[in-house]
Amino acid sequence: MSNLEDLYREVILDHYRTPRNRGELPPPATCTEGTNPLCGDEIKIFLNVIDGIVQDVRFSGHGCSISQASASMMTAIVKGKSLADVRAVARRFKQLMTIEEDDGTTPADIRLGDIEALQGVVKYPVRIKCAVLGWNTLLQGLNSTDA
Amino acid sequence: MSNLEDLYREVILDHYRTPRNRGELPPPATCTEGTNPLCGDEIKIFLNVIDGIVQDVRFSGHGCSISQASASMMTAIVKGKSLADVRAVARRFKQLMTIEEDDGTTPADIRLGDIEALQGVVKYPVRIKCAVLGWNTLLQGLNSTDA
Amino acid sequence: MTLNVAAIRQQFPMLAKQINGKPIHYLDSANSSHKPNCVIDAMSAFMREGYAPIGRSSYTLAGEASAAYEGARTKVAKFINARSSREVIFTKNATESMNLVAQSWGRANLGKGDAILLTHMEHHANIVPWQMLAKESGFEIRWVPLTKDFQLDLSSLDQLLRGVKAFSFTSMSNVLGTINPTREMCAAAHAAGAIAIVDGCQSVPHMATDVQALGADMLAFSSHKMCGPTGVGVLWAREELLEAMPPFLGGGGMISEVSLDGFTYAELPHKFEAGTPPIVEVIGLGAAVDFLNGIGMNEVRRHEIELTNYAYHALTQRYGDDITIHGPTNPELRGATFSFAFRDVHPHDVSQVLDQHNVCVRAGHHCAKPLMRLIGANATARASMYLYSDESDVDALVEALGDVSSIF
Amino acid sequence: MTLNVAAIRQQFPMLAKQINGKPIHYLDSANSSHKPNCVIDAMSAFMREGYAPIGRSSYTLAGEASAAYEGARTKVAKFINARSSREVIFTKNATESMNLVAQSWGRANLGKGDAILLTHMEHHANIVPWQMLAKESGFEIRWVPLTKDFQLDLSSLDQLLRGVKAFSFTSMSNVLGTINPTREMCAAAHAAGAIAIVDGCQSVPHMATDVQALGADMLAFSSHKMCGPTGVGVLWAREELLEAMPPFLGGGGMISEVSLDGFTYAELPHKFEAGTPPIVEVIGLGAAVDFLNGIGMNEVRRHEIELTNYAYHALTQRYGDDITIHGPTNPELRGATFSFAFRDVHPHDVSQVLDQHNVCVRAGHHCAKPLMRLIGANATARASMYLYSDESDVDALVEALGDVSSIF
Ligand SMILES: Cc1ncc(COP(=O)(O)O)c(C=O)c1O
Ligand SMILES: Cc1ncc(COP(=O)(O)O)c(C=O)c1O
Repeated sequence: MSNLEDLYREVILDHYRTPRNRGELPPPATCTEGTNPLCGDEIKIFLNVIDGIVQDVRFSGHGCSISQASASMMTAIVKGKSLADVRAVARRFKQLMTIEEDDGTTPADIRLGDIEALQGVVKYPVRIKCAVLGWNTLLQGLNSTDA
Repeated sequence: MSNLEDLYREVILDHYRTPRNRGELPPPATCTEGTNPLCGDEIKIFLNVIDGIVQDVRFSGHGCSISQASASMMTAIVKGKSLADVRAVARRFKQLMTIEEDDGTTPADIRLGDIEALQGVVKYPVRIKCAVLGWNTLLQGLNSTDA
Repeated sequence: MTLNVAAIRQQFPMLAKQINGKPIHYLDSANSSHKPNCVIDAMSAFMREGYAPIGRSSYTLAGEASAAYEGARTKVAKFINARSSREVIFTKNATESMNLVAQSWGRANLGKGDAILLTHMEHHANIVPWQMLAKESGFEIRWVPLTKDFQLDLSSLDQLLRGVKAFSFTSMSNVLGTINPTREMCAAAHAAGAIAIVDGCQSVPHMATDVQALGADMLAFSSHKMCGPTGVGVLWAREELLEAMPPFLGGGGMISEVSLDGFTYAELPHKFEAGTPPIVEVIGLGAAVDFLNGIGMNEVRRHEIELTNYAYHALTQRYGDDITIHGPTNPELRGATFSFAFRDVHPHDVSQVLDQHNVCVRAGHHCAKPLMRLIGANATARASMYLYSDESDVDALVEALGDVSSIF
Repeated sequence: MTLNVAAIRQQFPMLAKQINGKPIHYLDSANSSHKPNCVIDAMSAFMREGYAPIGRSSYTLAGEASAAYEGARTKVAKFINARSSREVIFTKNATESMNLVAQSWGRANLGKGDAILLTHMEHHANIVPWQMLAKESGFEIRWVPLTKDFQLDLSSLDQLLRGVKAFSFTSMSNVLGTINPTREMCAAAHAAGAIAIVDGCQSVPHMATDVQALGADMLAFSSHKMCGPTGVGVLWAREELLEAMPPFLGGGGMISEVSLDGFTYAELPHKFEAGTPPIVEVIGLGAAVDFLNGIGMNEVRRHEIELTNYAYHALTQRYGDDITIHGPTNPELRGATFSFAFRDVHPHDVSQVLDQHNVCVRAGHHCAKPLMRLIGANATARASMYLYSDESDVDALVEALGDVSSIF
């Protein structure tokens, strides 16, 4: 099924089979929950932010290959980044998913790397929600950390 | 408009223009109200029943030519009749209006007379409700008299 | 004529219908409008080539159907200039929209000591839901009275609005045709600290609607009166209000989580769309919006003003005092809806005789009994026009009324 | 095969659709069914040749439209063997039907100290409306548990029913396919002094329904799952119950009298049909009932038993322990709806791969989250069949699952 190869790229299946940063973090790390009401997927994002830097991040929950791989790749890229950079990456990712427009404000040096492999999802609009579930939950977590 | 002549027969227009038994009766006569929610028509039937005989009957209210003429003709025929006969006439009338089936139980000597002129209404199904408004209200009145 | 009505009529198959070999003159559009081919065809085509459940399944067909459904929501949002399509809730009709408002917003916000303000020219859909709730919750219902020339009497509005939490009113009377000063009324409501709820059933189909310019907080209207299918209505409301309102109907599609102990609900607009929505009908409504946009709502309005003018003169010139038109005389202040009394003939009889000439008018209380009582009539006959109506319809009405005269 | 499925399929234009040059295999009928030409055509024809508002206007066209609408009500009443068509209420979907029951019957009858009984296999439409009301009214919700083989565990039913005022349950699970002993459950409810409310969404489209023989008090179902249009659902209830229930939605059509001080309501069934109803959709539902009667509901059921048998064997023989079917194994005790787990692949991924083969199944919680929790899954894939499904659909499913294996 050639077409599906676009969606299920090797790097995605790899993150799905051997997720990075899967697990939980104890307090004072924050824990934020997200769900996709359509399919029942649930995710928890654990965040440890010190001095405006994501010191550590973990995720747990259940979901399809796309949501799990996307969360795994997300944790890998945001770890060690400043909150501003994390937000910029998130914006770039949402641009990749065509749910935000590129208004030119995302710094040019923000690269998504492996995550670009999720581009194939765009052809399957119902799966976009799976791909962004982890990211939206992360952003929600950041917002409550800020407050 | 030849067709309408079937509906608006001369005898009907006559009862509409010069209604019989229009007015009210004081207690102990009973008063029963009926409405046609579709068009807002309202009718009151006043009934004086003594020893099982309709001694007097009046009607008041507003309505179209069919409902008014039908009520007028109704009062004319039921006055002086026994309750059983009134019920039989009512049943025969509803058979004429095709809303009750002739099950053969209505005595053969029950005649509708002038009222037969309302037969034309049957071709205008929405008007059947107008024609039976007074009758239904009368029957309701009889039922509460019985009780 | 502003519009090319002949070309428009050709798109409405019902208008080509004949009864007894003669054309019909449909003058009951305030009740429900006919549907153009493009709406009928959009529904058929969708059922033949695109039908799938929406919002729940994830295969290609379901995804495409969901996109079509949400696309129609966007069209409707743009049609009334809503800030976001999240503010557009699909209901089954405007009546459900008003019940949603009363049961969700009203139940959460109205109690003993509170008051809402309605007007004497409301449709039952904007009366009964409030009365049902008031019986339970004990709030007060106030009423804006009418002037002698069938306008709202707004002279004491500020006083009436004192302490009121919601001002709910029709933008156009379905009986009188009166167009109310919606923008000013919304502003007055806000000045008094009340929200403004607009029953747009009669205005949205007939003139351009801009909820932001009007300053409304909520707007209810029905698809079937604006060339769209039956089975779907709309509630638009400002997002902040919808966010704060509890859900109305519970079930699939409106939840986020359900356990034996309780549930949490989904995001807007899904929170208010429980169960399988009228998928095909929403697609049809989208096509109706496209159709109306193609013609232009300002052109529709201009056409109806011209026709109102024509009808007013034709009716009064021929019948003088024999006809009483309940409604404003200035065509700029009214829609093309004429309630009238004809001599002392009962409206049911008027409509019956007109029907013999294939002239379709409604006779009755038009679901506005309090207003009828004010007019002093149990019923009126009502002729109401739309973008597909023309002088021939008016002429047929005028002509047929002559026959009423000769019978009664 | 009992049915001439090839001939039936030809009447469903969606089933002739191809994607990427290959036929589609629609296995999501428990979610919503496709529509035969006769239904689509009945709706189009009505909009082209017979459309008029109903119940309000009295000209010929309106009279004929009203008669067509009421004729469809009679058809639906006969289809479920209701005593009278006054017992048939048209809603927008089964979800509204259930909300009507909760808000009208429930609000009037349930308070602190009262209890109702549901089951662990209910759809959200038969859970959330009760939870919403219980939050206000404070009554208790009890639950019938499941046995290990996906049946209701009725062993303690009498105890659970003690003091219960309503037993509301699905006649067939939309997840497991389980067919519940509706008649026995109604009898048990009555023996305990409770009314029996049946969610018939999954059974009415697939087998003959006789509300009198079942001894039910209320029955809710949706048109769109039984070859009919979206936008219309049904609530049937015994006349005495409906008579005693207060109205649910307020507005035009459901009133008898309205004044500034209050309103009185109309007779059944109009009391529960506020506003302009889904006229065209009801006509379409009438056509769907004719279509189903033409085929025969017993034949439909027999066909689905055969297909269930075929699918069960095809799936388990090929995939053995790789597939787990959540539901009874005996085809006589279940409908043609299969929820399954495939290895440890997430249902969303299963459905995605199947979709590549034009095999349309639903992946998710199927609006039955409490049940999913019992099954121990967040989601399942579900293949569900109908009268137009055949072995080729099953074969395509079986074949496509092989591809899931090769990717994951
Ligand atoms: C068992 C059951 N009950 C209720 C419903 C709700 O039906 P609708 O979405 O048509 O309101 C469904 C279908 O989704 C169902 O399967
Ligand atoms: C002013 C007004 N409000 C509300 C309604 C109710 O609309 P619907 O019957 O489509 O719910 C109508 C139409 O009947 C109306 O004219």
